[in-house]
Amino acid sequence: MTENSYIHLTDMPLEADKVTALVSNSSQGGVVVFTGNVRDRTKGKKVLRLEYQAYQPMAISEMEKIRQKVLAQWPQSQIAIHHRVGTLQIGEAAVIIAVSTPHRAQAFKACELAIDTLKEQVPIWKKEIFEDGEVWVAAHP
Amino acid sequence: MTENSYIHLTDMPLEADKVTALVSNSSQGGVVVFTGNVRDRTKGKKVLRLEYQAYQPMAISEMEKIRQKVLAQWPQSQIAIHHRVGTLQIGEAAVIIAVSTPHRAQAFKACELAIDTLKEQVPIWKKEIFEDGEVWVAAHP
Amino acid sequence: MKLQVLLFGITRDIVGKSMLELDYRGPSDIQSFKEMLKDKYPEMSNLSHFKIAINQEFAREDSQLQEGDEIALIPPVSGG
Amino acid sequence: MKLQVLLFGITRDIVGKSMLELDYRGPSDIQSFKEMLKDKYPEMSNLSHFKIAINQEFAREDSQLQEGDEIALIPPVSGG
Repeated sequence: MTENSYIHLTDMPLEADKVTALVSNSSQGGVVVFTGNVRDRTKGKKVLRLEYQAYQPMAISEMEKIRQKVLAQWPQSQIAIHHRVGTLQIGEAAVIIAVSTPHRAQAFKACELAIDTLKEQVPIWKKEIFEDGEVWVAAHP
Repeated sequence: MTENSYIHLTDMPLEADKVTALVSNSSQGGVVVFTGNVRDRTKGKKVLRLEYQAYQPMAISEMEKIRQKVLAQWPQSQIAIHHRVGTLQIGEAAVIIAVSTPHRAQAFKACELAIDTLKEQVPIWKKEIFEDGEVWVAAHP
Repeated sequence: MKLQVLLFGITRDIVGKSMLELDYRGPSDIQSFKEMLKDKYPEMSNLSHFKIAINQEFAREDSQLQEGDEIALIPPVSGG
Repeated sequence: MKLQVLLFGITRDIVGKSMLELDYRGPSDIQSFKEMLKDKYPEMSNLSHFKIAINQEFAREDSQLQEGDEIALIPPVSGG
């Protein structure tokens, strides 16, 4: 699976405008963009920063599968998924998903399906760094 | 009803980054942004440009009501609604709504509720300009 | 009563100006006021619908017009 | 069979390196392979779960390991 501009895994800051532009054209009326940002606390505990690790080729392949699933279910849609890896500071975007469709209700549905599926299936892991330790999120029950 | 930065009616181009930043902070994990763009055709007919007219004070008041409705239903959410008026070229954004919530499913629901309500209740009107005439959208059955 | 009626969208085009000054002598309920407008401007009957706003709020079924109110005609909205 | 197993997230920390080279002599089904890993690295039993990817695809119940496959351990993902 080769990476294309619609599917992008990068250690550089994500740019919402760029992701949005990939799916915007003059025949799509509505664009829905989801941005997942790094939060400053988990269960009340202060997070200093996060580290994202990916199984890169498989992560790209799984993100492309999500894209193809959306395109199959909504044939007139366009979708782009950009995900960050490496060290992220609080407030930075970890993922941006942009979906455009002729009718807006579909764009909301498709964008939500995409992020829900990404969080379940794409081999990317985040480690939260606290003042007194670090934890791989979701690793333990 | 006075205008604030969360609710904005302007004849200048909208900026998605600016609207998104209004609701982004380090304790909100997810931001959903809806952008409604001017389409190049209506029922197969080529649109040259659009003209948006608003009953300004009431439009702002109705947008603020939508904001308050979302804040009441999702007390931890943040929402900004920016709408354009005047002459818009094809592909330009007519409306941008950004919603952040601690949990992403709520942001999708709240953003969709906001744009659906805006399209039903906010006193703004658009006229489509064709090569051979112009039409106030939705005016006639 | 003397009323100033703000016009927008297609109603502005139908009337040909953005504000209508009326010396309205009919009943002060919304339905009667709308009927008067449709009589005076028959094209308004062709609209999908139109609503009345009083002081920047949508009028309700039982709203009454009063002199000095800010009245506006609200044809079908199409923002977004 | 000789297997190279890619490690990510917590499994990389448990094993202490990013790739494990194994001369695996057990049955080639996924379940047996996972049991061997849990025996060798007891901390893996404490995870919510972990999956196996073969050649960059999630292994299915009936998948079989073959020499030369690209194997990876996939602990609970947490992207987004």
